[in-house]
Amino acid sequence: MTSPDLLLKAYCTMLLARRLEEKITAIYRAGGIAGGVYVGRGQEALSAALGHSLRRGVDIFAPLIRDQAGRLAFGEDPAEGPRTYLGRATGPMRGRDGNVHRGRPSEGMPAMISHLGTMTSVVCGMLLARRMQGRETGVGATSLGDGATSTGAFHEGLNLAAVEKLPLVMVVANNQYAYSTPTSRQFVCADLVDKAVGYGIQGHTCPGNDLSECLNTIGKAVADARGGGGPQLIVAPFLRLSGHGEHDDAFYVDPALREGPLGRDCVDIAREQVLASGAADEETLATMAGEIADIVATATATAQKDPLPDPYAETWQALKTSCPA
Amino acid sequence: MTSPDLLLKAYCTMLLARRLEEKITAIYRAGGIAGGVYVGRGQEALSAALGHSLRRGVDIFAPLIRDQAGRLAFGEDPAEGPRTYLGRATGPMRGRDGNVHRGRPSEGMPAMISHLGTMTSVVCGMLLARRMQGRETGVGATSLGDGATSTGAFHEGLNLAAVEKLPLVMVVANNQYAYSTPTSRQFVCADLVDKAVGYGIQGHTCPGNDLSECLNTIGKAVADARGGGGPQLIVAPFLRLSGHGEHDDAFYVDPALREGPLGRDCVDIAREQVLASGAADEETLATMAGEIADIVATATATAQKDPLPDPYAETWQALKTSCPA
Amino acid sequence: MSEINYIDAIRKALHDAMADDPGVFLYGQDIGAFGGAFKATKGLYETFPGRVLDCPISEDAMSGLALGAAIEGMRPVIEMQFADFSTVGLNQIINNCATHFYRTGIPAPVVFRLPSGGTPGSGPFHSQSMEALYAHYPGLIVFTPATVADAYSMLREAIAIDDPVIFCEHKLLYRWLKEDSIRGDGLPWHRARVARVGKHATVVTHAAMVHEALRAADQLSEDGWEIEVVDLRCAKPLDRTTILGSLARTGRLLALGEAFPFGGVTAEVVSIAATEGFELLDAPPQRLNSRDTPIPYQPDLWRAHRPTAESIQAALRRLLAF
Amino acid sequence: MSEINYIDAIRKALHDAMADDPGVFLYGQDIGAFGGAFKATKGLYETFPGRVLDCPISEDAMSGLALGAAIEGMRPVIEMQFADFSTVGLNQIINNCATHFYRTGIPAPVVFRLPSGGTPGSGPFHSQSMEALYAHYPGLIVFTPATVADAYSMLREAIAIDDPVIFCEHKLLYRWLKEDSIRGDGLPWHRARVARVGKHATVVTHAAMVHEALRAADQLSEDGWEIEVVDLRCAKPLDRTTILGSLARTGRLLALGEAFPFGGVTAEVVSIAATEGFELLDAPPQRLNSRDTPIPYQPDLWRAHRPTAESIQAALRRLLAF
Ligand SMILES: Cc1ncc(C[n+]2csc(CCOP(=O)(O)OP(=O)(O)O)c2C)c(N)n1
Ligand SMILES: Cc1ncc(C[n+]2csc(CCOP(=O)(O)OP(=O)(O)O)c2C)c(N)n1
Ligand SMILES: [Mg+2]
Ligand SMILES: [Mg+2]
Repeated sequence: MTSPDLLLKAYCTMLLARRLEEKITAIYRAGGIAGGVYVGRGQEALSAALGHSLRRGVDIFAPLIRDQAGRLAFGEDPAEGPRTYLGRATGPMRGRDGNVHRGRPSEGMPAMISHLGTMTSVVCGMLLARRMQGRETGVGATSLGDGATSTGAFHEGLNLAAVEKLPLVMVVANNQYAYSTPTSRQFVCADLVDKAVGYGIQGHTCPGNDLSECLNTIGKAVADARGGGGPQLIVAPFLRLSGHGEHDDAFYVDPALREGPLGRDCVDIAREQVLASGAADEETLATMAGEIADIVATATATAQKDPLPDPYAETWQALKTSCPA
Repeated sequence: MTSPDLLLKAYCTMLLARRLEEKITAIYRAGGIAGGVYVGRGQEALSAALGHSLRRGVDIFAPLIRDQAGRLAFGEDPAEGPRTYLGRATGPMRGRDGNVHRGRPSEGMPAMISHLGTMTSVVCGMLLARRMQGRETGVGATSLGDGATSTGAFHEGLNLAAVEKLPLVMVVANNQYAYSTPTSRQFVCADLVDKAVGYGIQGHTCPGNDLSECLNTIGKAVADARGGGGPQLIVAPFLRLSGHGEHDDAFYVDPALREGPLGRDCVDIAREQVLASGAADEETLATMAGEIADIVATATATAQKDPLPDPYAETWQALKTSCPA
Repeated sequence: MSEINYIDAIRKALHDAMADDPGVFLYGQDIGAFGGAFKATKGLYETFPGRVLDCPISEDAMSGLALGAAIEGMRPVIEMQFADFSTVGLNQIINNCATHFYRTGIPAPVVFRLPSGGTPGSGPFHSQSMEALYAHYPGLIVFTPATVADAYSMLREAIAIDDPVIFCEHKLLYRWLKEDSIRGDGLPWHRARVARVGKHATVVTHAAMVHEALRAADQLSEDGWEIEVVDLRCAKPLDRTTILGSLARTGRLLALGEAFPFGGVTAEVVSIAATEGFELLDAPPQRLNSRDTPIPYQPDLWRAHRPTAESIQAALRRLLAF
Repeated sequence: MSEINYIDAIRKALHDAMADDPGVFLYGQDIGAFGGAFKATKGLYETFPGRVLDCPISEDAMSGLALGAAIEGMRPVIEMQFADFSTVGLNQIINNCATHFYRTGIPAPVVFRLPSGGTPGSGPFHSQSMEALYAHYPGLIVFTPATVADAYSMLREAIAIDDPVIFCEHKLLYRWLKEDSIRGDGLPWHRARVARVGKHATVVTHAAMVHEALRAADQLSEDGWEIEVVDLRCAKPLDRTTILGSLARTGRLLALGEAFPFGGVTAEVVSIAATEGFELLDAPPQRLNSRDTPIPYQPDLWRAHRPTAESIQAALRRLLAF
């Protein structure tokens, strides 16, 4: 059973992620962000549970597109998101890359590229390196969507993790759609977790919008990986509660899904669970919501005041090595 | 139960494939073939069973590296192999491609490229096209090795077949090694057929060196695919009885495997099965062996007499379209 | 009369090709009821039932499937959601599709639509111009239309061609570029177009850079410089005749492209000029490409990374001053 | 004294790098006890237990793994079984490894060893020279050693460099090229070498073509022509100084390469000559590449597909006659 304290902590992270992304969306709608905005609405429970199951400084977390909550749980500064979306020189990507492609690889958080599935093998490499160096490897966690399971990169990476028996924790956020594509056009297995046996690894499932279940299941999977149980595949179904990006009104989402159990908002479920656990009462949560609003306001204000990169000062060096011409 | 006639026919094909490849190897060892020679020694039962389960003119067969027997069963002229190895202008590849990369795509036999796994989706495309054209699709069969299951192309192709519910028959020839690499460095699932459930498709297994079993299992899988059962995954374990290529002495093969049941030569097993079935007696088989020797001699002699391509007459056109400069 | 933009022209070309030839079908991510990430296929799913298929996120398999379908007589048009993701299908494209006719004698009429090029905020993985990779490999034709009319006519031609065509459509032009009609000048696909006639220097370029070049030429015309702009249209094979013809008139060449600097189309254009048009040149040919780094996300950085009317103008002034 | 060949030099470089730096490890198909398809790693599995790993047939994952290991401070050396199969890992190489330093500031010291180039009977998928693809993308360094000494020293340098290096080793040279020792001339990796001094024309080339060029130069010397041969060694970045320096001496350029003709290294070399060395040129620069078709299997066709001493000689005679 999940401890009430952990539930509260994770709920708090979820709410911070939700509010932060709402603010980023507002800036986007006001024309302040170029490109797109991609939010984790609906995925906060799963993502926060993953982030809180990891130990910063020991473990690796390779977040994907909808992992704002997991990032915060893993210790990302709330200003990193706004800084990156706003292309600030102070953000981890210094304006060179944007939105969800941020990371601090030397702090255990690699920076994803867009090509789906590709971060799987990168995490494998990090884990393998640590093992070769005789260091404590920690576990290496990453997530991807139902759609990304169709990529060769997912397959090759997961299989390689199994062959090398690496402590990889792979979370599949099955949010029923890949952009507009329903899962029926993505795979036909009864449950994505059925893939685990074909890789010879352990599989787990949990409802992706149920914080308590996510914490339990992921906590166990992480412990198994840490204990030498090899790669762990966690499949968590729920519904994406946003468009693919904030430009997308998601007209294609089946209303039955919205109204069914997968469509329940994880934030609402988590709130009920927190209250039921006794970790906090309505009043405490109200105070907390106020504090979160402050954090969001400060993070975005900070980012907005931060300097932009200076194209005239840019040296355009793709290499660390300097080569005389 | 396999009919005695089919057993005999398939055994005959196996033996022809074996002798033909022995002859090609002899030419290679005498310095008559550039590049390498890759034989199906040990895989003849599986391959012949696949080829004989298909209907030329209706079905598609995309052979891979060790499918000389399946090619013959599907109707390939025995001279095609020698012609292609010898780079003759008369071969299907006209010297432009060699050895096992031959095919006649417009006759239902695509020509493989080297990159493992890639033919899976090509067969899918052929099947999809036929379905869209409202033609009888036939089934589309292809094979690959234990090693090729690690490729992203295999995964993407098989999954796509499942999503499109195509009559793809995928035979995994698990010959225990990918070049020198044992299966333990390739996958860790208990049995490769465990992958089927993760793709939501039917899985089958049979001992790859047992002709009768191969005919039964593949016959059933082909019938299932033909009957609308979607993709079929057949996994057949046995031992490669050659090196990876004829340059390779396969020193790395575990002697225990050679001496165990996987190491039994499928030609010996098939011969016993034919005799036991009553389809032929020793005398008939001796006559048959003589005929096969003649076929092999004729095929290679023909190929050797055939003209080489003329580099001076070559127009070097990679495009069908002619573009004025 | 209503205006038609570049993406409308693409949609219309797909529509008309499907209406004319039952062998044409579309395969790609989110191209069905959703109409595609850029709405290039909007409405086609409804108009042509069963011929516009949403596919899994499997660029390798999509590309292999295209070859298989072509072998059986279809004319698949594959939409890559962004050109950048075609790297995942590149092996099937360059090694399977592109070699097929040479190896087997059976043509592979497949079209890969690659939404290409940079837009503000699209960053390193949604901005690439991949002509260099595909043009390098034998067996592929590479189109890079720069006008609404070409978007239409060249896509029709791409689908009609019996070989694999890489169709690089520029995302920046999708909605920005509008014309009164899709009627073009009937130039065959393998001919470059003199998009602007001049006499002092030639800019040879393609795709979105045609418009930057035209802007630069406008600006320079205020100082009396007459800049000729050649729109390559087809990046491979290159139209040597038109390139050299223009050089014969102007004697000065700027090869301009949005792709990365090493190799690629601009290097090939300069090479053609230098090897075949040496005596036509009154000054060293010049090149202008993007910077040799990944394409930055932040809009100011992005604008400094790619050539613009301003940097083209500067390059032309140097060329004219020689 | 015993002779050492090109593949021995590679093996020794791997050995010495592993002996010197515990961060170096090897990852590839069949490179363990088997010693690799070409025996480049023979014996290393035994000498360095746990540091030479056989991997699954997963070029994408191998390449991604290399980046991850580099992030954690290792120096992975990936063996592609043949250069041609690196297309399957290309996405990870050009989009993940190559962009990493620019995007994150964290360097990615990984080496991809690509057994490259044609040999008789190796055909369209075991013969490719892939410099053009990798050199086009920012963030990669591309080595193409042509000598035994360079095979050794440049591989050592590749492993020491903090950026991703594509190491194109030429299969034709593996056993054919022998020298008395691996001791070279100490040229830094970013410098091209004047492999033969001449005064009438310069051939700029790399990898196996260096030897074809030297043969052609020998043949032409019988007629009194002194041909300079520049061995690029590093295909990206190119050593403009040495190229232009040679042109200053000879005034005539033949850019020679084994890769496909469109774009690539020879186009880049000609472009450098034309844009930066225009006034040095006494004749139009020339290019010679392979044919623009897949690489044929049959040995006579193959020999007619690639440049050879004979076709180089013919190209040089045309250039000298200008
Ligand atoms: C290889 C590749 N192909 C296509 C895309 C374009 N793309 C970006 S997100 C996306 C949908 C992803 O769906 P899923 O994996 O289910 O994740 P979700 O967005 O639902 O969280 C697609 C197709 C991509 N990023 N990478
Ligand atoms: C993508 C790719 N990587 C590497 C190779 C080189 N290669 C050719 S055959 C082979 C081993 C194949 O093993 P398996 O799939 O088990 O088939 P088998 O040879 O045992 O029949 C390898 C690694 C290749 N052809 N394609
Ligand atoms: Mg999804
Ligand atoms: Mg095998």
